Amino acid sequence: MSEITYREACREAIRDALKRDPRVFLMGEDVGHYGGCYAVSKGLLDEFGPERIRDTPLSESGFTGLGIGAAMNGMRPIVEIMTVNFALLALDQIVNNAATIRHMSGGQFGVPLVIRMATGAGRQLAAQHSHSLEGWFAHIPGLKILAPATLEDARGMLWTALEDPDPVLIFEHVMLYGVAGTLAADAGPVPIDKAAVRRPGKDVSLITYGGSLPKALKAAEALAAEKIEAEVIDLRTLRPLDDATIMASLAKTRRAVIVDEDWRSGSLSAEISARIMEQAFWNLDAPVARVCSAEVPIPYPRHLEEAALPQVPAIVAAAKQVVG
Amino acid sequence: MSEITYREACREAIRDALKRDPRVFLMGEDVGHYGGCYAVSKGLLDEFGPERIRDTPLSESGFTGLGIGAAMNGMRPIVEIMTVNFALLALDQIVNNAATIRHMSGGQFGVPLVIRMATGAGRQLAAQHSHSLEGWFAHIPGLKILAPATLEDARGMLWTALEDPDPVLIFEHVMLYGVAGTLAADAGPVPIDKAAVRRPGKDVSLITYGGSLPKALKAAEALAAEKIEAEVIDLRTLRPLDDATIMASLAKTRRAVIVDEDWRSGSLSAEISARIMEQAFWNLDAPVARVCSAEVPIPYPRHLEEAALPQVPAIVAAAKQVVG
Amino acid sequence: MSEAKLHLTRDTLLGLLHQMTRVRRFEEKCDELYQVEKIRGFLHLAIGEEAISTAVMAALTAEDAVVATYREHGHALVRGVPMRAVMAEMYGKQEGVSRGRGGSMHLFSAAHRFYGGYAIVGGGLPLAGGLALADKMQHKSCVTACFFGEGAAAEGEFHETMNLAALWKLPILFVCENNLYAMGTRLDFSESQTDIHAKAQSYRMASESVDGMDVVAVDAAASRALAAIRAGDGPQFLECKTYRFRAHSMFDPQLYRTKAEVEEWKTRDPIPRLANWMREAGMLHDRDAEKIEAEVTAEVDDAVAFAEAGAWEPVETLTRDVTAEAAP
Amino acid sequence: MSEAKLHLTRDTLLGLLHQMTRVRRFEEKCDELYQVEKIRGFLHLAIGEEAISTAVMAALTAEDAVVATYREHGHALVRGVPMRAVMAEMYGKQEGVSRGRGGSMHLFSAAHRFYGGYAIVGGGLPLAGGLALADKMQHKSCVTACFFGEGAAAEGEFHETMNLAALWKLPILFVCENNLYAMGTRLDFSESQTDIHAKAQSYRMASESVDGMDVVAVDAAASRALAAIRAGDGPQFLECKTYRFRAHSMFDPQLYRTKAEVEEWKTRDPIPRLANWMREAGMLHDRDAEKIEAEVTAEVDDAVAFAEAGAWEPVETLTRDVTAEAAP
Ligand SMILES: Cc1ncc(C[n+]2csc(CCOP(=O)(O)OP(=O)(O)O)c2C)c(N)n1
Ligand SMILES: Cc1ncc(C[n+]2csc(CCOP(=O)(O)OP(=O)(O)O)c2C)c(N)n1
Ligand SMILES: [Mg+2]
Ligand SMILES: [Mg+2]
Repeated sequence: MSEITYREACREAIRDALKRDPRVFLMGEDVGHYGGCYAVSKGLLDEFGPERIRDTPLSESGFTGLGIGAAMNGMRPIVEIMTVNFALLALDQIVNNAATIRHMSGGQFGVPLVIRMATGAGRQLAAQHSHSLEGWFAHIPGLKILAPATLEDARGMLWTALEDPDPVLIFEHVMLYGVAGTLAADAGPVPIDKAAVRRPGKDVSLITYGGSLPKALKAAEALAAEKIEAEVIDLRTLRPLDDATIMASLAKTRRAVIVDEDWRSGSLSAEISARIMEQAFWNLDAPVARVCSAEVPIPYPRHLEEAALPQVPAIVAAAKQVVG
Repeated sequence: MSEITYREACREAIRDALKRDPRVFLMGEDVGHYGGCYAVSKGLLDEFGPERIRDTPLSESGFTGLGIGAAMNGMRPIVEIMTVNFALLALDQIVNNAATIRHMSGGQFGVPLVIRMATGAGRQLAAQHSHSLEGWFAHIPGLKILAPATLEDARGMLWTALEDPDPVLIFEHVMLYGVAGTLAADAGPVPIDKAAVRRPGKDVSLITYGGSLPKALKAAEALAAEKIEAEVIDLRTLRPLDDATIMASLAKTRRAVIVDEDWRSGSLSAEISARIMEQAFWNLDAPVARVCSAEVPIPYPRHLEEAALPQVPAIVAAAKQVVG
Repeated sequence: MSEAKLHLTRDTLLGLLHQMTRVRRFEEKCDELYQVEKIRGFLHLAIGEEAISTAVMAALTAEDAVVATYREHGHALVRGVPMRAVMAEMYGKQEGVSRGRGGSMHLFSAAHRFYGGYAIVGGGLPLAGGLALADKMQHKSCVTACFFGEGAAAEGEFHETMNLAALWKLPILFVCENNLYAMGTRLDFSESQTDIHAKAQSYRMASESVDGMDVVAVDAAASRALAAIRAGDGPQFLECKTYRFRAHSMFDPQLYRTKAEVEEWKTRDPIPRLANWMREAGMLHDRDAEKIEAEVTAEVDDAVAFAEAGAWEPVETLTRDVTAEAAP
Repeated sequence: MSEAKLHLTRDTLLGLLHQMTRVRRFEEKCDELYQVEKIRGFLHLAIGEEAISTAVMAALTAEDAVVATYREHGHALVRGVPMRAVMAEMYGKQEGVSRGRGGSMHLFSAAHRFYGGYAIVGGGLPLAGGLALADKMQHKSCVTACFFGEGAAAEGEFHETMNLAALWKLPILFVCENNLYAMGTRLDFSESQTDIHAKAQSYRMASESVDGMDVVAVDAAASRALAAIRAGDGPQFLECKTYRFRAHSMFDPQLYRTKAEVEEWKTRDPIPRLANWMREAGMLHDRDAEKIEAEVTAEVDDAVAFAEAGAWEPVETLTRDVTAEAAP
């Protein structure tokens, strides 16, 4: 076991991939000389050199597309996009190319590309740097969407993603980078097709992922103090969703609250609610509730940013309401 | 009353706006000399000249951004993006700028811009030209999203949209352009904040919009033959959603099927299902069902394209299942 | 015709003529088949522009890679993708090169390193850059040829790819098929700088403009550019001036140009131009021309028969090839 | 210093010195306030680069429009946005120029036609083009000045806007603040053509490169460019070579450049440079310098006090200004 931060776990995952597989390289803005916008790739340029740690110009569509082509031609690129808001500049490449090529080519070509990016709010970066659009990407057939919320997953998901023959997007919540904990020295790959029960419980299911997991766990603690045993589910993979784990939990708890930092309307929380409707309606003792972000471009001041995002008291309140 | 197609209704709406308001101009690829990719703007260049019917280079982000700036500075631009897939190239401008500027500026600036685009499948245009991403846009606070499904709406929504102080996106389904019908000679503006009941019924609500409305109406007819009275709701405006009309219908029918040509996971249909869960759970006699597109980049051959999209028999079957 | 031709053998020239004729007759047949609704969706013919794909493909090796647009029948055919599989794709049949899933705009062939036809204007460029990057990182000596229309030069993705390719000295040949119109938009309505090849200077990339109606001139220019790339000089840009004789697609009333302009350009048709020159030089005789036509007719007829006899993909397979069968 | 200065009056020069000093002291104060967590989020200081915004604003009229980036404190201040409202915005207070919603990166002021600071690199350019288009269509004679860093030149949106502006002869002045680094990426790691102003040729746009550490040189170049735009010559491109003395933002250990390089550039600091030259020319005396410093100190202190005294927006108003109150 070693003491490590989420940021370091991400870095170790990349180092490890670079050492294990000569086809792997990291490409993105400021991943090299700067050391990574969120310092994830600090030190890697010195260790692996500029061929494999490639600083790119500010050209999100360009270098994401280069990643697609390189993936189609024998390499295993890791493309880093600094922040999900900037990924909008690369959406044509991701949605129209990466996600379609296997199908359009009748299965002849695949795009074994990994794209990592930071997501989420909490650092007072305001309306052009704070959004959570991973649910958007989870809408697109042909993509796989991951949201590591723990050190194990930050360390282990990249490995599995790089072995996947299809494009995988990994969303790292900006508020997780600093989270510290212990990780087994031999921590290795983890599956990327299963949700995880992070805390068992029988009264209500709190379904969440990414940066909201710590909040859901805190809420579960608070609820426990009030004798409500919440089960906390970490989705881990947002596409494809692991319906089985969700429905198994619902079969037990018969009640659910979904916590999603994305804007409420049309967020992933809606899809989960709809699936519960379809697959577990007759088991429900109460309507599924959602705790999401207010529908506002994230404002700068701390008090407004906090008010815009899902917070522990709101989760607790929603759970109590659902439990009735 | 005059005999008119949906395409002509769109054109008349633009003509009318150009005549009524000198601040209005139309800008996009091939809107002028070519006459519009789907012939919507045919003849307008001759009538209004190249200052107001502006052919642009292939620069979706560029000319959409120009539309934003022009809207902030006294004009009322109508930007045409040929097809929703190409709009991915302009998402930075739409999501990071148009949707945020009012908020970021503390209310000092607004973006009274209208963006029109074609959406949907049915013309065998395959994986890069056939998608329905209007539900994606409906996720973004700051935008209004319209989906005219009738001649009246094709004719009247643009008027109201141009009077709106905020960015409005209008999605025209490619299979509707050729639909013909009659329209009152004095057809004018219509509200853009209300859904419409297109066919009343008491047994099940078919909730849909845009290109799927004709299919839902056909399904309702088929159901009527089996003594099931379906109420057909045309959402018309996808953001903000008119919850009241939906819930009023549910209060009556207690059962719903949502028909949405978008890929199922994370489509607007999920949001509607989640809202029904939240607002009408105790009224429901059966879980809300969804009929959506298969999760596949739309394939070229007709039989596969048809199989991928919501079709009348599937809607009928879902309704019968829900009615039980 | 250009001087370079004098260095080409009669066989080579006959080969070029044969390829251009194949492409022409194939597309003429597609036009017919569209009228009878055997082919659907968007169909973009490159009739008039055959010299470019023919010449560039002739200059490439089998190890090189190709990226094309939605107007790519000729590129696929000359690259060696069997006409049968291309025609079956036009029909949307299972035997099509992309199992029928792609259709006219999305021909792919892994066996020919034909990385596909892309229908988002400009969208193929970054991806082509990535193919070249991978080849370079793997120390392979092959080149990626990336075709696009002059309309693509206005897109941001053009700019980003040009810079990345030049910055990283990628082995890529940019081939701009400048047919003066992007759908109905004439070049001077879309570019403040209408000399497309001059844009390469912004990236310190070597560039050349060539008569795209002269197959031999294109061949010579492409060969020069490829030699430079293989010598490690980095990417090269080739602008080929051409014209499409037909509509942009099947839904185009061509309001934006005059018949006279089209007729004028038809006098430069690359096929008769090469044929006539060869005749004058005594390199083409009636029987050669007849032989080519006969071979091509037989090939096209065979391809149509093959496509007609092909099978539809079972509806049950609708969602195959969205992701790979076996994931980790 | 450039010859042009000789034509400027002492008052004008004092004004430029005053403005640059205001901006410098304001930003130094912001740095302090960041350390004590009064200001949060990203904070990008332009210390060292003040000459550019100061000079260009001096050359604009009140009718002109301005679009800037996330590194725009100076642009807002010199444009005339009151320091109080800017500082309150840095705090996120209701009295801030954007009601506190935007913060450091999103200063807006309708009253000053200051159309905002944008934090997506390149994202302000198309929008600036639109402002200019609207002015042109409304037959106004004003110009839009659009500021951006050299890093933005790699983005597709730069390319698309440059072409559209030149194609439609829009009244826009592109001001590239070339400080040699985009975050930690040195220009030659991001551009194959490092002469940024040379890129304007691709669009047939007039361009000039100027010493951005010389406020008078920038003023002269901007005035020339603005005159050309007002004369109907279409957009103009001005590259200003400069350097930022501080980190990119508050989270930057500056691993990518040497201290020596920074020190070397500090010798060209535009503020002492102008001051020294004025002193030598007998146009600046100790009491003038002291007066400027005293005024600026008072203004900054007053702004801080104003911001400190400001109110937080009530949480109940969280979703205001997402859409307008009254829609049709
Ligand atoms: C991003 C994008 N915008 C618009 C279109 C619609 N479109 C298809 S082809 C075309 C014209 C392209 O012109 P050019 O690049 O010159 O190629 P050509 O068709 O002349 O071969 C347009 C506008 C598209 N496919 N992709
Ligand atoms: C599209 C986009 N990509 C990345 C970033 C992150 N980022 C912010 S500033 C910056 C560097 C920009 O450099 P430059 O344009 O030269 O301006 P400077 O900061 O030097 O003034 C980067 C990469 C961003 N804000 N937007
Ligand atoms: Mg063209
Ligand atoms: Mg810079």
